[in-house]
Amino acid sequence: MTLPVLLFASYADAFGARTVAVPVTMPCTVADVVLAMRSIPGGEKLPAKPLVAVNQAYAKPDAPVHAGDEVALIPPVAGG
Amino acid sequence: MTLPVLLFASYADAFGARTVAVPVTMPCTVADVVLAMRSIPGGEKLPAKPLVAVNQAYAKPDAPVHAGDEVALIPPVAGG
Amino acid sequence: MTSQTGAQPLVAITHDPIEIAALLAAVSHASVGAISTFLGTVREVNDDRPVTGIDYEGYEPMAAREMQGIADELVTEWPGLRIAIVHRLGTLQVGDVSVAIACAHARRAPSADAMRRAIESLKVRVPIWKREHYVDGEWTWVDPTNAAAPMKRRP
Amino acid sequence: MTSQTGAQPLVAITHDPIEIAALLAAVSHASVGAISTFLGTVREVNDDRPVTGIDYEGYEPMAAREMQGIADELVTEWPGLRIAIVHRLGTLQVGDVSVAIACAHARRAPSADAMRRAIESLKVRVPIWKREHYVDGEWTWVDPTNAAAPMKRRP
Repeated sequence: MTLPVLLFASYADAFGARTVAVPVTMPCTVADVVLAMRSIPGGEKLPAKPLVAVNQAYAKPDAPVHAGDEVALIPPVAGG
Repeated sequence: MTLPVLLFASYADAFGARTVAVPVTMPCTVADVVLAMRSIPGGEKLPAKPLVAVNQAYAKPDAPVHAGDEVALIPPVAGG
Repeated sequence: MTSQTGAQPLVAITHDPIEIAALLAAVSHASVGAISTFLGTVREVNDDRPVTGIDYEGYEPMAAREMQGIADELVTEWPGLRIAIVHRLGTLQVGDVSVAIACAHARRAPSADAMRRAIESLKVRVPIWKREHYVDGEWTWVDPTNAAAPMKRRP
Repeated sequence: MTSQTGAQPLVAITHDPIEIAALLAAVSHASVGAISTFLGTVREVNDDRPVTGIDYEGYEPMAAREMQGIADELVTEWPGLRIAIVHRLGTLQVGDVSVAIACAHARRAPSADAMRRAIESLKVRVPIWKREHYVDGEWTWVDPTNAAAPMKRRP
């Protein structure tokens, strides 16, 4: 299946899109999603360990991802 | 001569006045002024080491006091 | 968790100019003796480059959740704290307020400490990004983790 | 010493309500990235006694000098700091702002540190006093050096 992943700021620029459809095999983890994204054009610009949010909360690499989860890649934050 | 000394807050209440005329012999020091004030009614309510300002700046006990100086007793401050 | 009496707690993302008075009203209360506030403003120079403006972008629902999380954690640490946090998104000019935080408490130390903690926490965990525009036409997504070599592009 | 460009430095004693916007305007500048402010407000309870109001009294010319001295010292310690300090005197009600401090700087740490130092310094050296009135009709000149046994009198 493909999992939609939300992109922002410099990551949206890298992929040229606000959302990218990532091919994954369920069940999978956050690390699996990031690994799959590296094969998508623009994915080569990702850092070694990009931050990921699942359902609007930061998630560790070994956290599970389920179909229907809202997954987002979080560039280095710069609010304030 | 007598030196006018400004009083505020609890010290003004203690002496029942906003200014008290203190008998001193020139030249004198801040400590001399405080000592002379202890003989004035209300002076018994002063603490052991009241703060004193000369010409609107804090002055130590051995600081000189001249005729014409603006002398004030400063109760414990409580601004803010 | 926050259970502020009186005015409603104010933790929000906005695309409009931030009204400081609204934050002060949100945290004011008869029990309050001290209100510490922080305003972040767009300045004309960053890393020695003249800045003409900043675009703020956010992952809005998550940013609001993280800001509420910060507020809840601070109220847990300092019971009685009343806190407001508002972050603005969109295109801001030099001098505009990008973020405002108000922390009210009976005593000044918790008020000031909570304010400081709130802005420090916001800067490390709230998913908001800023793109600085420079007078030479270049722009950069600011990366605080890599300040020495920011990603720079031409539009 | 302070040499703020733009708006005039604002260090003052007032008998009128304090306008926060005036302090923010005084310290705002294109070079500023952070503004930390402190507001002291009259609260309804002190040392477990319900308070109905406070009379603030000051040795006004010396208070203004000490406040300016604090401002000058902080600007010396943090070059580029822009600071405003206003203290209100007279009879204040619960919720009224008694003192307002605004510290603006390019960066947030000096802004926040200076704000904290300003209020701590003000409380130990600026010759201002407050008489608290309680619901039972008693009143006290507040003595922070003797908090355990304040001088209490009946009017």
